[in-house]
Amino acid sequence: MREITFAQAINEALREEMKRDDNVYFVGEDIGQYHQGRGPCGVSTGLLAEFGEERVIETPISELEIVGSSVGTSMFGLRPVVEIMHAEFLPTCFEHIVYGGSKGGCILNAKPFPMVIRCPFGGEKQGQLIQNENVEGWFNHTPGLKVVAPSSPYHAKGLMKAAIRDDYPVLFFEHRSLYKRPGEVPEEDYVLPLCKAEIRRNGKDLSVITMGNMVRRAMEAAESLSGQGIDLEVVDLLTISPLDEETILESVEKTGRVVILHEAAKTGGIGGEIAAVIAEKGFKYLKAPVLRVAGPDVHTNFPRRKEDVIAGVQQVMNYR
Amino acid sequence: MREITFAQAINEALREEMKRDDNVYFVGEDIGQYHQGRGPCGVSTGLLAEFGEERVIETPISELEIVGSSVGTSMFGLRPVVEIMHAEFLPTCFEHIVYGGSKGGCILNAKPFPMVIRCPFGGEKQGQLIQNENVEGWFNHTPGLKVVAPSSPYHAKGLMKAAIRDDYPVLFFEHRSLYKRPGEVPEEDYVLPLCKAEIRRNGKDLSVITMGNMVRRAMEAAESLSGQGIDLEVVDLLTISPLDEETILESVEKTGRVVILHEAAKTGGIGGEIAAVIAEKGFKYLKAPVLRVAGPDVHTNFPRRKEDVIAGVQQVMNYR
Amino acid sequence: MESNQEELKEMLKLLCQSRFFQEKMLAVGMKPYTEIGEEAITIGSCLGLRKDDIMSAYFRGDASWLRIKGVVNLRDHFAWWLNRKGENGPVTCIVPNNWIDVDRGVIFTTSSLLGADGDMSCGAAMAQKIKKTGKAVLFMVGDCAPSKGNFHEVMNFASVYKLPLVIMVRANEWGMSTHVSKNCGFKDITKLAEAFGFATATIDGNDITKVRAQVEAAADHVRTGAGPFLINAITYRMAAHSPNDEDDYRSAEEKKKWAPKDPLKVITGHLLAAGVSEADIEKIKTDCRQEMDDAYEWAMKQPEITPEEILESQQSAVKKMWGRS
Amino acid sequence: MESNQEELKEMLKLLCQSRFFQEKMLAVGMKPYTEIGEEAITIGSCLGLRKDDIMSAYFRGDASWLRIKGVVNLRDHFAWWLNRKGENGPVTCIVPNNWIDVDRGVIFTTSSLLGADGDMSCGAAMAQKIKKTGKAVLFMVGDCAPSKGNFHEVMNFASVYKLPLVIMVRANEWGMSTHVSKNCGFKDITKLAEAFGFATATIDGNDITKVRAQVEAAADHVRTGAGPFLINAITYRMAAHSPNDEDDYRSAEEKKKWAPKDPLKVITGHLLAAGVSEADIEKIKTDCRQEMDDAYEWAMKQPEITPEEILESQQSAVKKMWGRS
Ligand SMILES: Cc1ncc(C[n+]2csc(CCOP(=O)(O)OP(=O)(O)O)c2C)c(N)n1
Ligand SMILES: Cc1ncc(C[n+]2csc(CCOP(=O)(O)OP(=O)(O)O)c2C)c(N)n1
Ligand SMILES: [Mg+2]
Ligand SMILES: [Mg+2]
Repeated sequence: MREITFAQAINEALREEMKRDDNVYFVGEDIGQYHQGRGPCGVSTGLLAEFGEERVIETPISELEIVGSSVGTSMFGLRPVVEIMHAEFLPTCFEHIVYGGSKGGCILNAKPFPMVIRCPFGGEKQGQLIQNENVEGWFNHTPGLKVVAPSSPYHAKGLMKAAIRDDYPVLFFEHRSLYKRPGEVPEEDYVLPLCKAEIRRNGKDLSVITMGNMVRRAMEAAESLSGQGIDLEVVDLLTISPLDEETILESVEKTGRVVILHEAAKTGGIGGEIAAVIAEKGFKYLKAPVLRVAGPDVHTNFPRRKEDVIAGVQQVMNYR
Repeated sequence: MREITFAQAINEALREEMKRDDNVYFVGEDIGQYHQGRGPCGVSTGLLAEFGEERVIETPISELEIVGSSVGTSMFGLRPVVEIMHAEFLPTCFEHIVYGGSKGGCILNAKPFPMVIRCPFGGEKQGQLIQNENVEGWFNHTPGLKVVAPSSPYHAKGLMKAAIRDDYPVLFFEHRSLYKRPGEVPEEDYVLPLCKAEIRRNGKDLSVITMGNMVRRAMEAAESLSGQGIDLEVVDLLTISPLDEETILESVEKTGRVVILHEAAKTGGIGGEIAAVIAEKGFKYLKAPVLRVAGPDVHTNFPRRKEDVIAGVQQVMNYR
Repeated sequence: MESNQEELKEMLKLLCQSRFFQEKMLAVGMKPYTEIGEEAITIGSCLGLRKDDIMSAYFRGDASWLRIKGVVNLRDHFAWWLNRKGENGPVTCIVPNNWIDVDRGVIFTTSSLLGADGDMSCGAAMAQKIKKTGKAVLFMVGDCAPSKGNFHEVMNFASVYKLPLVIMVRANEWGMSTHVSKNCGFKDITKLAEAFGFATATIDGNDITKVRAQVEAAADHVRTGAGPFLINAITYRMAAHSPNDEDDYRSAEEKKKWAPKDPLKVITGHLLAAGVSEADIEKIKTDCRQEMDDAYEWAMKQPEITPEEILESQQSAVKKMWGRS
Repeated sequence: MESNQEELKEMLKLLCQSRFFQEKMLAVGMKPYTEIGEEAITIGSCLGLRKDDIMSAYFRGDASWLRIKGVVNLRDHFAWWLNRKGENGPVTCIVPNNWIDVDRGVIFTTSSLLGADGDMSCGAAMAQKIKKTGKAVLFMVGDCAPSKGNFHEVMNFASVYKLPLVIMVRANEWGMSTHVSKNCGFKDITKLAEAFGFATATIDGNDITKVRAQVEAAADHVRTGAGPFLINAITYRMAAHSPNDEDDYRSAEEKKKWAPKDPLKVITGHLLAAGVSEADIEKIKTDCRQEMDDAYEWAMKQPEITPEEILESQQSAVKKMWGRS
């Protein structure tokens, strides 16, 4: 199968959905001309040329209004796809994410409020001092809001298309380290289901439940550990809120051991919700404590490395 | 001992700390004259008259600037106590809560950024449609930020005084149903420690870990259940982030059974973090699944009632 | 002249329907944020717009204009406010004002946050521009809420994209217990809007005929793509912020000064000048009061909406949003 | 005349120290947000303030003015930018610009969000007012960032409380790839500020003598409690937004037009007019370049700050904040 990058996959999803439905439009800061038309995230290529200023709307520096006005347009049947240049800027439009369509759909008898808010998050470097934070943990406490974080070009495209076609708000996190990475993506039209996790590797000894760029780390750790006779199962959440409890619990039933792995700071991160679901509904399967392998509680990113994952797995495997 | 209300307790804490330290000032919307000087939350009585407009600063409708400017004044050694009229408005000043002094202290070698942000949250009525939400779940993912939710006048006063004397940001949630409730409060100056939970009732069968107004429900349930031979321990978190893991784990060690109880929606609520800590560090003590008894995942408040707590406890007690 | 009489009578009727609705609510002990003394702005705005233009609700008032827009009938309207079941209508909207009915041109924010309504309205105007509907959007806002940053970003978007947006400022001097002069550093909001290239007008907000005429003109202006328009409608908050507000932070004189400018008195003046008899005027009022009493009585007989129903409605919505249905 | 010569020479030196610092960074492959062509605004602002006034940093530039403020010496300054250990100074600030040193009157935001810096500055000005220090605060902002709502709320607070705040707008025409005309609905930011009751001035931002004089006057104005002041300093972003920016969205002509207005050329004109010899000017420049090379070389020999050290510093801070030490 052909390979394209994660950024290209998102670009294709945008283009195809904009072609498919005139109500879809793309809006954000510097998404037209910056970086020779690739835009700040590298996903804009060709969109302005193809769809014009009416559907590729470059905005003032105004995150609050970009998202707030999109709630307004969505009421009228439009389907905004919003780019927020960095996930770190989400606090400045927080009210429209947690209220807006998320609350609107809930209190108005499931009235549609379609909207995708996509933004780069996370990073690869240890201790990089700006714009590499993981902020998804702020957003799993909003009933009705879906939060997605794809881990490959294939998932990025299929989930982005699903998000655009969905009638309710989707917050779409794109890990910065993935944009330039290639992967196989079919030529044909396809969508992937929202709110579904995927088993990326079958294993019987321990479930690593993870997301985004950390999926790669989990796979690498699995590879290394298989040599030591430890057989990891890797659960890629894809939609990080709400959780696909079924897939998570099936995996826990099978393995009885869990490591939750995310890049974000541990305290208050999405790992808490996952652990809570397991401690309540998967308790009977558990052979060992549920371990979170996550970032330290600071304001700078220190992504877990393969060795951290391996150490965590070994700790759980050695539990008596 | 004399009894005063929760609102009076906070009022006393403000007055005493403003007297004690000229750097403390009180700032917010309509905190001077509204409700005959009691202010929107009923905690302002007499402050404007005693301290004048320079230290009781009524502001424009401008939550972003109220909090943002307070980060600025705190750099210069002032100690702002900010009133946000309703916790539901916190999204509009989110950036200054999660960055501001919380990030500032972290990245600038623990430079002091004293600030208390206090606001009413929650409610008593089932299905009340506005301004009764529980939003504390947004704020336990910010390293360096302390989040406090007192459950009685005694705790409100002691913790508020501690928060004002603390050198770093404290988000202080005051449950709406508590304001008018009386309780014993010493006349003498006292402070209570931040970041410490309190055992409000000793018991041996099951730990109810809870906060704010739900402490009352837990105590009522304990009362009822004691007749049925079930002996509940009630852990009042007081500081809901970071967690006092020591007290929580000691209690779990003793009882081996846990119900986490909060008013906020279950998904993404602070119960997740609590469950995760227990599933990791208290696993060996657990005799049953960790159950969260919490609000439904909707945008309206449906506070758990005594019966809900009892049902949850029984479910855990009956686990085989 | 005849038609003028009819029009004025209709306006009186609509104003009475709003005023008496609010008075009824207060009389029976409900706690609405009233707009007593400011109804001319709301009703006049509604009348000045074309039927298919879009109007954003306002938290204050009884939302009588929703009836003009055909969103709800009088009986159901009382039922909503009473948290009872009407013949149709919402179970879980925050307050009736929060209802959104795009087909009938009615929008609002989904939260209780000042500022958010402007952002929605701005988006509504963007939608009209993108879809080339030729419709205007009217965003109604107080004179204190514009201190929020949202208002700035709304003005900026409206200006940069030349949106078909009319901003109607209800200049009633107060925001809760805070006088506008302590809330807003800008002394004249039209100057602020003009800095953004808005066309502006300052009008007597208590004269419904002036409000209607100005809204009509402003809507036609923005419709052409000439850019946004801000109307500064001078009025006064005659009642307390809410029935819970003791309202002792302003002088009796101040309030007294405004009594003669009550929009009902102003329209009555117009009617008399147009030759309508006092008896006719009185009859309109009496009928209207009767209508309110009847509708209220009907509504009070309807079953209450239970918390369980609210929960059920919201849970099934979230289920759908979360792909669990 | 003598003193004028000395002053002008000092200004040239400071401008060169900033320019050459940036050029050195670029030459060695670092990726700063430069302010090439805009240094007169930064340095002029710093000189116009009294020594104990307060200045907010700006994300753009090398923060040479921190050296004027005595926050850092040249060697350490390079070290900071290189993420190496200087003799003193921060381990974990986001960029050197984010350093906060209240005693030396240096503040900034703690995040990377445009807008937040204004709110901090507003608070700094409130602190001066509350503590009656008589100090002025200067908030430096781009010409596009004012589209954020924060700016509106800052202006409003400054106006309502008559804060000792000077806002310095760096009107360089661009924000990333967006021209200010597409970013800001207000065509003249001074009109906007005037609506809030600000005193204002529009000046040539490339002439350091004018910047300094205007800042001095503005700071004295706000110090008296007469209300805030906004200076609109006209300049041009001569370089790309950042070294990663291909900068192909604006014409070569546009850039060429501004080359003769380079602040270094403007000050050179002043120096020549004041009778300073070309040789003297050249010497200042040569010395300055040498100084940069030496300091850079020193800095490059310092040990790198490791991720572990950053982590350790932040973790111990959070421990303290969370009462765990
Ligand atoms: C973000 C936010 N802050 C504060 C409030 C509380 N509040 C409700 S109405 C009001 C006063 C509004 O004043 P104005 O805009 O003049 O409208 P008016 O009450 O005069 O109609 C305030 C402060 C709110 N609803 N939202
Ligand atoms: C809230 C926020 N939105 C967007 C950005 C990304 N950003 C950084 S600089 C910049 C352009 C700023 O333009 P201007 O204010 O004119 O300053 P200049 O670059 O011209 O100095 C943008 C959009 C940001 N840092 N913060
Ligand atoms: Mg008002
Ligand atoms: Mg600029």
